[in-house]
Amino acid sequence: MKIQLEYFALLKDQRGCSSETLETDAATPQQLYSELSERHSFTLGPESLKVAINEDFADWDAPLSEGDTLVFIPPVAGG
Amino acid sequence: MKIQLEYFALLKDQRGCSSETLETDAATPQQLYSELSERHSFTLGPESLKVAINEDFADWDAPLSEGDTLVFIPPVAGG
Amino acid sequence: MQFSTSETTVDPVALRSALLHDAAGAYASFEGWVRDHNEGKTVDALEYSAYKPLAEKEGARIVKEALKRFDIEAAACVHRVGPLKIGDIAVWVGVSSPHRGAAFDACRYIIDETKARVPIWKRENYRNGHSEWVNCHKVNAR
Amino acid sequence: MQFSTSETTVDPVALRSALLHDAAGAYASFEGWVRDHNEGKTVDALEYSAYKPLAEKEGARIVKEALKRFDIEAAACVHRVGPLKIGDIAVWVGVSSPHRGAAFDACRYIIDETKARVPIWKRENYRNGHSEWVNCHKVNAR
Repeated sequence: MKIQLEYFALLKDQRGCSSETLETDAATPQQLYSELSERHSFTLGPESLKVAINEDFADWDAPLSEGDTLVFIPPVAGG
Repeated sequence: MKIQLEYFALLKDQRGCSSETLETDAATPQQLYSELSERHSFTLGPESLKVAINEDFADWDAPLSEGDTLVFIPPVAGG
Repeated sequence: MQFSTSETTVDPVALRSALLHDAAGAYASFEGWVRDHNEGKTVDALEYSAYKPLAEKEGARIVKEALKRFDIEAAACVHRVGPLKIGDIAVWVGVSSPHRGAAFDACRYIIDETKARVPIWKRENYRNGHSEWVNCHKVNAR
Repeated sequence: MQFSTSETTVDPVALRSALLHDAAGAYASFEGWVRDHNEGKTVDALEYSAYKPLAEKEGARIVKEALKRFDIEAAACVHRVGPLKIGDIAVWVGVSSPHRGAAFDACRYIIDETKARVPIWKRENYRNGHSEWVNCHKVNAR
């Protein structure tokens, strides 16, 4: 299925782009991050990230559906 | 001796003036307030007042000296 | 001046400018506004009266205490005196500091101590025709 | 809008005006200013980046939580995004309320939760030529 990914902060730098559409068999954000992390040598482990699906926070083991927008959220630093 | 008195808030209303010079034998603010309270029917007891002598806080039993400026300070309500 | 009484409108913009520092990352401020009611009574107007020399001396002591107790860059407080209208700023406090915790703590310290210690009094005029020196527990006909 | 991100300079005067209420006697505000140093390093410039739809959604939730938890009249928060200079306002919070305790508590709640939960990131550019996404524990050559 097709998943839309957006990247921010350090993940955007390490991926080298701010968004992409991926064809994937990953059933959950956890599986997908594991694949991407290996492919792009992401330095942030999943324990320091949060997940958002379709513009709201979601669990790492939430089921992914065709056309979902997925964002892995690095440690925030507003203020 | 001569003591300069200034009145604020409710004490000013009840005394009917904002300052006066008094000739008194009172040795302390405590003695003087007791006299004045009776003379002018002040409703505030000394336990709810503070005392200032010459523009700084002082004790009720501080000695009064010729020419001192004395203020009995009603409960404050700034802010 | 770190603490002052003012006969004229308080200008938070100008006061804030005086606290700007490149090293300060946090700024907390507090304003007390004249409300249209107090303890269930409608307030039409009010006035503040100060024993000015001691008010400014005690107020300056409070700001100095805050500078000593908390890790802050700068702090100031201004209190209005005279007649005020609903919505006017009665008191303003501003604090700048490296980090936000100290800014909040110092700002709160200054307003709490000011209300407790500075010889300033408030007379409220109520819609029912009475007025009262707040905290003096005595209602007088206007 | 109770929470917004802004590409342009934050104006505390205009934002404060929107919180004025005759019934409110207390107003607390907080500003985060861009500092010239962080953890011992000299900062020349910085930028904030936001995942905007979720930042505004989560920020609005935080302000709503504050309105529910504390006895306040109104509250708002604005966070800058994009490149900022030393001294710029990075974040602004304002709260009006009947009494001062709730204004301080709500103001602090909003800035604390915003810093902890809202998806906004800060990249600092240091004088030594490096830059860093704060909290991401990784230094990159500029």
